[in-house]
Amino acid sequence: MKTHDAKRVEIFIEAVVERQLTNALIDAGVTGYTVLPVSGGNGQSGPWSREGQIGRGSGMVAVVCIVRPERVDELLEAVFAVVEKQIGMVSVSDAAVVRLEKF
Amino acid sequence: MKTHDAKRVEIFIEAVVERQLTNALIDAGVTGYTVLPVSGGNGQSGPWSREGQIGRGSGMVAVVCIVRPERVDELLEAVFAVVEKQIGMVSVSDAAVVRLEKF
Amino acid sequence: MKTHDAKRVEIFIEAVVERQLTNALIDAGVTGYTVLPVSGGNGQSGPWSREGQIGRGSGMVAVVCIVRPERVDELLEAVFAVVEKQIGMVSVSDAAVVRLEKF
Amino acid sequence: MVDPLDLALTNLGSPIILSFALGLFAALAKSDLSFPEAIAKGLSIYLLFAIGFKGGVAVAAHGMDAQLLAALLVGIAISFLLPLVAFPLLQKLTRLPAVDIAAVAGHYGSISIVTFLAASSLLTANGMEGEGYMVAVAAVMEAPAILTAIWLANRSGRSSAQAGNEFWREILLNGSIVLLLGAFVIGWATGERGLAEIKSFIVDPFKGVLCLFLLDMGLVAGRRLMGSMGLLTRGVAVFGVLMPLVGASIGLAGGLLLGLSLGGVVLLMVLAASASYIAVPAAMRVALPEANPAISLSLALGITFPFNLTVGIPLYLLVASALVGA
Amino acid sequence: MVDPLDLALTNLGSPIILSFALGLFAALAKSDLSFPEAIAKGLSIYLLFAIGFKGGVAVAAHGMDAQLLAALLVGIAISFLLPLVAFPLLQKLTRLPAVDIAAVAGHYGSISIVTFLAASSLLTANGMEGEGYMVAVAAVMEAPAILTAIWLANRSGRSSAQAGNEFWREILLNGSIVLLLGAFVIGWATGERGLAEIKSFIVDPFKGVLCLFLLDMGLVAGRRLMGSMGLLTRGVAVFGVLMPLVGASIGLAGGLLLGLSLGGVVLLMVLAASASYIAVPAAMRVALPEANPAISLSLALGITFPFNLTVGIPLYLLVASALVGA
Amino acid sequence: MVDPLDLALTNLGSPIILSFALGLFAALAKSDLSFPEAIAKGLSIYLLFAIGFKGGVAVAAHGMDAQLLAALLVGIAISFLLPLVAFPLLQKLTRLPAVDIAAVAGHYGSISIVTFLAASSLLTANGMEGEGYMVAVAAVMEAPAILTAIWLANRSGRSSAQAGNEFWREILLNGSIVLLLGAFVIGWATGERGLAEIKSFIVDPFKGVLCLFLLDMGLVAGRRLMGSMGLLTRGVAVFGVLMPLVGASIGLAGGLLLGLSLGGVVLLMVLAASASYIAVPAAMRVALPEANPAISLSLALGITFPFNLTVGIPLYLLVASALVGA
Ligand SMILES: Nc1ncnc2c1ncn2[C@@H]1O[C@H](COP(=O)(O)O)[C@@H](O)[C@H]1O
Ligand SMILES: Nc1ncnc2c1ncn2[C@@H]1O[C@H](COP(=O)(O)O)[C@@H](O)[C@H]1O
Ligand SMILES: Nc1ncnc2c1ncn2[C@@H]1O[C@H](COP(=O)(O)O)[C@@H](O)[C@H]1O
Ligand code: NA
Ligand code: NA
Ligand code: NA
Repeated sequence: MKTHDAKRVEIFIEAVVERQLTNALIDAGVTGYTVLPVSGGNGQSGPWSREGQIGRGSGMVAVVCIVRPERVDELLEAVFAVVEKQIGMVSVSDAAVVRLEKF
Repeated sequence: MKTHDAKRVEIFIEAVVERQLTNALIDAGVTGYTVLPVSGGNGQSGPWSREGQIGRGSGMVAVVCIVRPERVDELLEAVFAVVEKQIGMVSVSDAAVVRLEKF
Repeated sequence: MKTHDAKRVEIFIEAVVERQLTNALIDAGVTGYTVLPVSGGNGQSGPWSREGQIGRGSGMVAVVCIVRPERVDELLEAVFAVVEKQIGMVSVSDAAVVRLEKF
Repeated sequence: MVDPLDLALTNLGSPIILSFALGLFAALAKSDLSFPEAIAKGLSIYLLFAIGFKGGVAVAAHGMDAQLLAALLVGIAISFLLPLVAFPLLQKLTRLPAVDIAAVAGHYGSISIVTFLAASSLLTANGMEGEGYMVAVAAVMEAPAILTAIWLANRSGRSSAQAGNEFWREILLNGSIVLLLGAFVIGWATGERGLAEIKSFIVDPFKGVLCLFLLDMGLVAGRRLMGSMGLLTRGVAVFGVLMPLVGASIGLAGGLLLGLSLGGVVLLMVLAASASYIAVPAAMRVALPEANPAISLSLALGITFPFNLTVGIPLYLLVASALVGA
Repeated sequence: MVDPLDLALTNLGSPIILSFALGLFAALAKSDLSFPEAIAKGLSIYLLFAIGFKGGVAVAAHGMDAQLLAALLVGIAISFLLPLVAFPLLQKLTRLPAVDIAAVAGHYGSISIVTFLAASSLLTANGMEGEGYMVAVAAVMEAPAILTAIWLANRSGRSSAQAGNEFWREILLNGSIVLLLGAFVIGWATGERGLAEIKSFIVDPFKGVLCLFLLDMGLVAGRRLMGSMGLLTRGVAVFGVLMPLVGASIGLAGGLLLGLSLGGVVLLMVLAASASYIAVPAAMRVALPEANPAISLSLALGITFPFNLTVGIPLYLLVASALVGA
Repeated sequence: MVDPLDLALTNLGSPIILSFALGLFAALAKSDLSFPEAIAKGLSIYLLFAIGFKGGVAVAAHGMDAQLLAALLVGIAISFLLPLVAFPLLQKLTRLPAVDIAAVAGHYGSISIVTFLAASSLLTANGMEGEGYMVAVAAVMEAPAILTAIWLANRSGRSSAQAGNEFWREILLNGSIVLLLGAFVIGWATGERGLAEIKSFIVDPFKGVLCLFLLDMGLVAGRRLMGSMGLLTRGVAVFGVLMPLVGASIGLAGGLLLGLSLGGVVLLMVLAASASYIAVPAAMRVALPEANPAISLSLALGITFPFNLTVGIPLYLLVASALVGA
């Protein structure tokens, strides 16, 4: 099947700024993103888990965004405006997609 | 550690056709797949979130499938027979696995 | 944006040994990891789903770990000490991260 | 006779409707108040089980008769026919593509169980429970409209509508139908004795649970409204309040024909007037994936549901009590 | 004396068993009805807390005596010993690898708290509650069988069975044991006064919650059965109904030895006859990862659990009432 | 007069506190007992809705007066001021960075609704319910302290504290505030009639639900304590028990000034003495992301919450009953 080059950007970010991040993504012109729940993790700010939690103060989400390679820089700028001050992790990998119209 | 080339296929697809998709994957001969919950997203058909929802009409899942590189084409054909008409997104990336017998 | 090479290690592992795995990751010196819930899957040991389940005997989690390329071997050794006997799947892909200090 | 104003106020002032309003307000004010998906599903499982069980017990108590069968048939007929009315109405009012019109018509032919619950609750508070088997009527009215919708879509040149195994399972063995009918059968089989065993679970706290559920529905409806302002053109919105009135009239005719009690007539009106936003959307995604799901959902959940809840139900009760009382 | 037929019918016609049957039916019919995992866990937390608490209150009311201690010891002994009976039986009946046989034996030595709940419910409905401390006996019977299973696996050449920290924590501080015993202690400490405070939460709606839970168990059991037809050979299936009878006999002997009340004897039979599908599977994944988890789970949940629920419990009650009445 | 020892024992021996202790024990013993996040949220939705509704009904029953307004104003003032006391105290006791001190101060100016619930429950058990509108006071005391905290952070050279739209929405339309106040208004509007409709849902099982919720809070508090031993230096820990006493004194002064009933005074003390671990942490992550969230949470949840639950509440009741009785 014919595929097209793309970038897969995966952002682990505090749940409390999810809306800020997705707004920034849209402003940066992405055509879509997907949010996955995250149940726990560990990093410089220590281990955490969502088990039994009710507050939104701790806890993260994973936002996955498939974009055309040429858009990734713009996207990263937008993402970092939000992520910079918050706890989180951004990674980018090469990917290929089949339907070009999708993004 | 010795690793072997593989492909990581990630499919975001409407929850309502999850069973159709996984049946298609099995028919295409994949040896395994993993389904992750998705809590929200945005695309051409607008933003959505699973919060407080009860119907299965809206909402997606993520299906991740690690396959041998030579099987990826067959898999994509099978996947697209299902995904084509539905809302969704398919991406493929290079990966490496350690245990060959696993797939 | 300037990015740095990294590896994205994705581990699907039985929920019951999640703690053993994350302890092993920390012992192997990783600076962080993220745990995502998994709702179902299929493999050599058959299909499963977490729907309606209460026991922890079946069911998996996804652990994602972004590491420097040079650390990936050590990490895989540590991971396999745990995964070897359990049901699971480990894959590694190339990635790039922006903030170097994060890992 | 029921005093109209009094009735409307009783309805609007009930904790159930106020909880819905609170949810709506929170969503429109962009509060982050939300129910976890699992809790919303848990509440709905409880409500379907309880209402089904109680319906079955009522049938066990009053005995079964030919009327039950007749009511089921009338309910099925109404569900089959309503999309045929909705389709041309929508064509008049909007410029939506035929496949979207067919999908919307399917939603309005089917029913909203939550609207049914709210109506039952108002009726009970006024001492006019309908026939116990109306729950079963509600269950059988879920699916037929879907078939009509697919036929409409195919007829209008959309030939790829699927009706494979997956589709039939989706509409006939849909979780909410199985739960509602299954609980109905259990209630029927165990009768008053069974009810006595679990009354303090399925009867006593019922109304309170319904409040929380409607709070959640308010949140979901409000968020959907806000996210789909663009879709809801004037014509579409007009349909959202006109169609329930049309449906209620047809339900009224059916109820009078069947000779139901006042409560039963009102419930049939409510069923015909309400639009599905739980079972049908899922079936439509399988059968008519080309239809834009946001249109049907926004209409059914964002316009018709609140309309029925606040204005519709008391209105139908007034009309019915004028005619059934006669 | 209990009338056998009457008893069996009362049991089969209770909303609890019918709810289980509904779940089973929905799963086998491939309906998409399902409970979110969080709801299933929430229901189980409620049930464990409630049953533990009530057991503790009962002990506080009737006072504690040497019999409680004796019952705990007998329970532990039974749990330790049952796998030694199950192992050769399975070897006779099947050709499964030794490590799988050991794992299955461990499941059958342990207990199913849901079966215990269903039995308690039937007993209470017939006015024969067992000793309150049977809840504590249930809790201590969860773990010992696991140790025997590991010993069996090691003896049969499987040397890598682990029993590290993680394992001991898994079997001794397992969430369900801690919750059950913890609630038991709280009930014991606060007694009737504590119960009065939370009675309308943990007593009144209990049976209704149990219905929903068994509906979910029916769904889970049915789906497991369908997904593992290949595993359940005739020999394996025979074991699934034979072993509970063997276990019940041993439980009966223990109960008579202890001089328990009729209800208490039945509960001990049920505990011995039932197989774990919540706590033990998790411990086995840590200790005997080579064992195929699907075999134990399908047997325990797909065959023995429904068998005990429908046939076993009334049977044990009949047998016990013949012998204890004497 | 209340007998001190008796009171303390009643409190410590209540199922509510023992459930918390069980959770704490399970966490410290590294049991895997845990509540799914959705269940914890579901329980908190229930509790907020119930307590808000009941508060509203109480106000509807006793009529509204100037005192309600005065109490709201005093509550707001206390919340604004408390961080100004907490800030220098923390500076004395610890070497934490200013931004962390500001964040902690914000948490202590705000309130813990769970502590409030536990106190209400003890008061009710002793026949001294406070004014119904104290629920509204609790709601308005959540947010002001956050503003003071940001001002403190900015003043100490931290200039980047944001107060954008997202921030204001977070503190004013926070889900828990909207739910609590919304249910309060519904209770007020529907009064005794509305309460009668849903009493068996929001009143009868309330205490039992609170037990399960506190069991979960015990688990969360225990796990947090274990995961943050390094953060809790002696000075920090001292603050965790000193600050509630300071807060309670200020609350006492406010309560006496307002001329509240004994129950009302105690509740105001409890509000002032408790620290937020639900609403404020989220707001702080938006407004002061540089602050280490673990410090505030560990203090508020790991030290002050258990302290208030076990020692604080009975102590405040004793002190208040000496002064209000006079
Ligand atoms: N190297 C990593 N790989 C995967 N996830 C990470 C990594 N580092 C941090 N995270 C995630 O980001 C959260 C915050 O990280 P930190 O800012 O280092 O405290 C962690 O709890 C993890 O969920
Ligand atoms: N570029 C993308 N990256 C990640 N997920 C996407 C992307 N586009 C679409 N999706 C997901 O697919 C769903 C449907 O997309 P669409 O068909 O564009 O409406 C969205 O709600 C997202 O969850
Ligand atoms: N090729 C694969 N791709 C993705 N996930 C897999 C794959 N193989 C196995 N898994 C996951 O690992 C679990 C156990 O696999 P197995 O050990 O083959 O039974 C499955 O249920 C899946 O969740
Ligand atoms: Na309708
Ligand atoms: Na057993
Ligand atoms: Na405070």
